Amino acid sequence: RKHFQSCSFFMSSLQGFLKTSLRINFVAVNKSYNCEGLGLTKIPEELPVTTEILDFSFNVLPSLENSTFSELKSLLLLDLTRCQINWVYDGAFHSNRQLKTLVLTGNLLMFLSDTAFVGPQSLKQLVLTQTGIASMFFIPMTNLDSLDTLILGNNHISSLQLPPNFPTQNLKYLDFQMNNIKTITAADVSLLQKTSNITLIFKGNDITYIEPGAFQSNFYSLDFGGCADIPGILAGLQNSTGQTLWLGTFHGMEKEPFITPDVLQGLCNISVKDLYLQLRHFKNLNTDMFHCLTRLRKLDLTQTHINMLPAGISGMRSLEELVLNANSFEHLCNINSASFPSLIHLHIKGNSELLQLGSGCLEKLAKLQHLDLSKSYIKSFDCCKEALSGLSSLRQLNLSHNIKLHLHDVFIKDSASLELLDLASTALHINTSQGPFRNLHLLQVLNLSSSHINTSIQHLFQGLESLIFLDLSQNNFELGIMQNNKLFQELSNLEVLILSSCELAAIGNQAFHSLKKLRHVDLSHNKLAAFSTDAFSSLKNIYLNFAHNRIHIIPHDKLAPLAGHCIINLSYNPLNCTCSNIDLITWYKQNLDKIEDPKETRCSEPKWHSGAQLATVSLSCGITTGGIIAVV
Amino acid sequence: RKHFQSCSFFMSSLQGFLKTSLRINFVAVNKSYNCEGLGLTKIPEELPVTTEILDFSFNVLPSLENSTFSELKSLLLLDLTRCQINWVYDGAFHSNRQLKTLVLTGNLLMFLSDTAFVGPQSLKQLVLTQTGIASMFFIPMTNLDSLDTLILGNNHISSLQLPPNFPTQNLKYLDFQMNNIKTITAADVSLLQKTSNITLIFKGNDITYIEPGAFQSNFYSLDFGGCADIPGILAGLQNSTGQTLWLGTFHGMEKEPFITPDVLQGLCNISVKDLYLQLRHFKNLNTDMFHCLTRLRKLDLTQTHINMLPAGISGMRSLEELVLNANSFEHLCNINSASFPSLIHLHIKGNSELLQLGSGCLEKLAKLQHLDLSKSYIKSFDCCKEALSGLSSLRQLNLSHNIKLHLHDVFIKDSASLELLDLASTALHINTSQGPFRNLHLLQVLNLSSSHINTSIQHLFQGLESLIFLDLSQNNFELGIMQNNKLFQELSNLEVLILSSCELAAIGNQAFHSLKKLRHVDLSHNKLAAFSTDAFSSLKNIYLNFAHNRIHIIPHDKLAPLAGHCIINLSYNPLNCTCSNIDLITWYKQNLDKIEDPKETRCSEPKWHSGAQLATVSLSCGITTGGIIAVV
Amino acid sequence: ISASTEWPTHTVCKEDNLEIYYKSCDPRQDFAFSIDRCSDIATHTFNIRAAILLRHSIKELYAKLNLIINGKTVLTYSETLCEPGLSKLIFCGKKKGEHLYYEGPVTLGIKEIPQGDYVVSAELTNEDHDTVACAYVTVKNYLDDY
Amino acid sequence: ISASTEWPTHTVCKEDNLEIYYKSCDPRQDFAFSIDRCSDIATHTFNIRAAILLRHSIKELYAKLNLIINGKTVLTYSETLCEPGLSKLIFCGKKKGEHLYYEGPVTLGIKEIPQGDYVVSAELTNEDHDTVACAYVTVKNYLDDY
Ligand SMILES: [Cu+2]
Repeated sequence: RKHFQSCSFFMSSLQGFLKTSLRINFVAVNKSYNCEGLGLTKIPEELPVTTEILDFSFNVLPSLENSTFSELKSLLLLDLTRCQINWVYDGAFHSNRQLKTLVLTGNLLMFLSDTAFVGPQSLKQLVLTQTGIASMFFIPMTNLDSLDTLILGNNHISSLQLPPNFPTQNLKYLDFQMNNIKTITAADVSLLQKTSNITLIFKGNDITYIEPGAFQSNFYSLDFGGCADIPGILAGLQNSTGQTLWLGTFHGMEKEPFITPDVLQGLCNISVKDLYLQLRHFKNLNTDMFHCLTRLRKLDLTQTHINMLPAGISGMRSLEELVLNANSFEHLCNINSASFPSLIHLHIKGNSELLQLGSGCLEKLAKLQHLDLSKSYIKSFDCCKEALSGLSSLRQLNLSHNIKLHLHDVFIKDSASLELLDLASTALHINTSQGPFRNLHLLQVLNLSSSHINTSIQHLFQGLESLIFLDLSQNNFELGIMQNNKLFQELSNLEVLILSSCELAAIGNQAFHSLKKLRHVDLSHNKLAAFSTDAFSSLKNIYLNFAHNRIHIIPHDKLAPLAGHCIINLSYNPLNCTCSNIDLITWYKQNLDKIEDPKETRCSEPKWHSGAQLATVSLSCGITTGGIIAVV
Repeated sequence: RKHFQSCSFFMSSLQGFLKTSLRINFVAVNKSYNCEGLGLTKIPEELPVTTEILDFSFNVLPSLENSTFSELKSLLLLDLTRCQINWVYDGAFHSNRQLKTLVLTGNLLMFLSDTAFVGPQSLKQLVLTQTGIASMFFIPMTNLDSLDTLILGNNHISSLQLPPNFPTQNLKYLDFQMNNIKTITAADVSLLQKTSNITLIFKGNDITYIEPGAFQSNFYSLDFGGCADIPGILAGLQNSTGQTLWLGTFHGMEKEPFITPDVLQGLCNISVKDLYLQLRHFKNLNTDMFHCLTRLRKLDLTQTHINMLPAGISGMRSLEELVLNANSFEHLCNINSASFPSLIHLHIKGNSELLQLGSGCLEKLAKLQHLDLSKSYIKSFDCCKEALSGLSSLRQLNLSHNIKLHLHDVFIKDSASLELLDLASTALHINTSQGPFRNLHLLQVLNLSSSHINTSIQHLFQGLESLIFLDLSQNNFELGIMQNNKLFQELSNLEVLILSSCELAAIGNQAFHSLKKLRHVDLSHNKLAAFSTDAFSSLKNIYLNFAHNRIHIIPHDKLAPLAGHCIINLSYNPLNCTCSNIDLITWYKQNLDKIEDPKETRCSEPKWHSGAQLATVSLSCGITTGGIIAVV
Repeated sequence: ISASTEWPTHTVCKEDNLEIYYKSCDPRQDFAFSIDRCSDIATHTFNIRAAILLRHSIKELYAKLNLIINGKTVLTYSETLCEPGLSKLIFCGKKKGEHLYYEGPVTLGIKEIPQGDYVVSAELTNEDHDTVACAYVTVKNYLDDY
Repeated sequence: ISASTEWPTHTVCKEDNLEIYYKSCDPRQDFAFSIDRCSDIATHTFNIRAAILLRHSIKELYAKLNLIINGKTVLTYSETLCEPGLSKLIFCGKKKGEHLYYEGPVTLGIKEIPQGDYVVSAELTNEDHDTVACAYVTVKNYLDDY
């Protein structure tokens, strides 16, 4: 959405920027327009006939008639959120043959003509969230055969009875969240038997009865979030087959009975792969609770108020993913991980207690590839050789946002195939003679942001020859200087280096010369007075972020090498806009396509021009004996 | 509503007119303002602080804040229908201490602050029709203790559960029509036990279950219009007591089971006085059907698809009012009226078949005071001496909009106390030597509008010395002339005479001289060329309607007698606005307070002034030898 | 709100043998109406959608239809929908500002809809003779498959 | 829509010992909030009503509260309400244009609300750091009956 123009129809000045920006994933920029919240009462005539994406939300269009959008023949996506639309007359989208997505969220619809949706050759997504609909029959079904997504959330639908011509051919996603559906009969949803792999959202409906067999077809996902009567739902789902069943709940929901083994009994008659139970309360979590869960591939027990998984759970050989986030385990061994020998993913993020790692608690998890232990108050005085032993398949390890880890030797021993290690915001005390990561020859991503790491350890990155991404932001360097030292010497494959907020005041002339593949450097939020291009071995196709530094002037020789597809961010620097900086100003205006955030790239001097965007500055400089004369 | 100004704040010119008009029932005119549909986005500052009644409907006020109405400290009634109100913030009516009635119909309310209704000392009526309310808890109960009427129709309320502080002290009328209430439990409505004589409207809710005893309190009226499950409702009402029970239905409602005696069985356990069953279908209407109806005071069987009431119904001694409108009786005797000896009111209006009166079918109804036989295709060749014999208490008889009645002698024989007789739009063939109404010495109202009556019968109104109101509109007079004949001679008490649309071209000089009490004469829609005041014996306090005639000029001598509280309507006459009519124009402008409909009292001559309102015409006339000079 | 407001002409049906258009004749507002399947009109029950916003209350409601051929009214039909004592429709008694919506079957009182080119004017009025809704319906009907 | 839009100051409580006012600091819209009975604030659970119209989706939602005394932030509290994998509120995942409404009890995480004069700034932001709601709450609390 960010890339839309604010319903201004001249995009040329920004277009170049948008095209080359690394961050912006845009679609046909000059075919996308954003008119959000401009108080418009009709489609502006200036919008080109080629417009494909139009965000017209928060304007005023009480009636849609067949002339309303008749000029916009190329529309693919039309967002009419909160446009006070009450009346949709015949053929409102008659001319929009290409329309794929129509968003009508937040309009109190008083009438949809039988031909309201006639026109588009294949309308795929129809969003009718919060449109006051009380019955499915309010929606005319003519020309909806191509629909794959129908969103009906936050309405007043109390019966799931579907019109006989309800489009089932292509439907994959049907969202009824927060309606008033209390019972579902087989007859109501018999038409859905024609679909397969459909996702149905019933979140926020107080469902008290489902007729057994109502969902006999093969569903992809069913969401009963917040529904109180789990046994009733499971009884209704007997003999059905699907991928995902979401049975979690939310804060502030009334009537939350405890989950007992009885409550989950119905799962024995349902074939489902992934089960979500967030925020449910377990009572007496014993091995019986898992009796009907043995065929699961994924079990999500996020914030289910548990502090242990019982020993002796059997039969969970299919479980590949276990999510235990936001619970209150005191010791990692309390999850009794040996019961889940096939685990590939294990998440114990956001534990509410100080989580003791112990020793070898996970050692039976030889297939584990992803381990998330972030935000769990972990404090370890010898990490993590013994604590995380046996994880021979581990590829991604997240220990970020914990308290403190002391490293006395290699960080991890058995996990030579580790590709990602995140230690951000966890204090590291390194007390080794050799590099703590030296055995991680396959590591590609290392996040040490705000880890209080001692950057003067020369062998810190020893052995990391595969590293592509290194985040060192919010760490300090001695004297505020990035030396020409050997810190980065072995990182021959590094492409991205984040050094923002490191209090850097200066960078050695050859600081990054060993990083031959470097293409993205973030030096923002430092105290750099100079824009140093010398420090890099190559400036070809590089992204350099110097935002929020103290740069006044950039001489011509630093700018000249920035050829090809470079992107530079100089925003929030106290740039000088007098003739003493004529090199930068001239170069800048010739290279606007290389500039990120030109809106915040501003002058700070001279005083009378302070705050002006650099691109708007016109200087006329000539060299006199007395100095430089500027005509702004 | 008609008397509101259109949000124009200067009413003086019309005030006099309004004060004396007979037709307009106004309240404090200069305190009432109508700003309906003016597209206003705030309360106009020009509205005086004394404004008591404000119709501000169909304007635009998305947010009500404590400043919105703060100037209107005298408001009694505020109509905010369809003002796009979404947000009602704290103290929105804080300054409106006198406010009694607040109408918020058709605003999609997104928020009502807990202090939304704080301010008024005794808010009596709150109208929240179609405001999107899905729960009673959405309505803040603070400061609603004075409410007598709460209208919640056309919302999405599915539970009748009432907030614990729901105001019951003064509540008399609670309207839940067309919500989504399916079941009513005793706990839901236990708070309503504190009320007495309340009216509850559940029309248009598909109620399938009422917990027995839920309505044990003494209700005034319960409306379950359109509900399919009558036995279920009656079971829920057992042991309750009330005045009125409305169990009718409507066209187009699904699921309409037949009414059988079983369906009404539950009425034996309910004490109710008036029962309405409109549009229900009776199956095998036999005497059993009346088994539980014996205590009724009123029974309304409008359009219940019946063509007879069975003979032999017993025990209906309490029934005072029987409504049989819009059914298909072939003969008046088919209602077997003898079963209802206490009847005071009998309505057989709009019968779908030609209703034969027969002879003496109603003769047992000695207490009958009101008989309505209008619009029932009645044709009678000797009316109605025998047909309506025995009705010795009859006071009002409506035979209007039937086909044809032949009168050979007195119209009715036994009903000497008849006060009202309506024969409008029923052709009368009078073939009597004496007046057909001569025995109706107490008759006060006689409607002969469009009855093809022969007005040349001199003794037509013989004996009607009590007559106050006579409608002769849409009848013809010989040669189009109202003669100075003896037609009205005996009508010494007549106050109101309607002679509109009688094709009258002239009125005799003394036509109405015998009508000493005449105070309201409607001569509109005739062909009168002269405004004749001579015809009346007195012009004091008279209302004369000459609208839609052919009057060009009114000389001074016709106007001068119009003293005191007279009201004249001269609209839609081809008035001459040249100096030849200076008498009228001068008088008119001095007597604006006597003019009805000045907006349509317009000039037709001279051509260049055609269509101007008479009040706006300025003439300056002087008599010259050549004629009259006009300066317009 | 001026009487000169021109509402758009809406298309109800546009098929080979049958075209139906309408236009609101209420100066205050447009009128919303559609038919589910125009081919169903040949049978005498078909599904419609209709909605209006009430600018006046309808304690009483009177419908008046005129069949106009070549500018001449050849047939008039009127019906009382709401009156004191008989509310045929559940909507009877609704107030100013309420939104009325009907969606469902309609059964014509006549056996078939007339063939040819003609106009039907339809007006709903209330107890004060205010216009509640008003529409001119233009029909070109050459369906003959009954 | 200009940043200079000043929203009105709303009164939540105005009693002898307790006054609470707030003002929206979202330039796009006002913020709707009220408390059922101000006296209930002394207990630590009380009933509120709150509503906003979303101008941005809330796949993720972060709340940040600052306690400001004499213009200085003395306490900061933040909480994640919606994040991938944990949607604490049923509202999580709602989209631009939806209307959120909550009416019911609120339990304060703290034992009692601080006494004295102070300001609480509250801001909700989403996954893109857009402001979802923002309010400055001014409190004058001299209740001592716990
Ligand atoms: Cu009567």
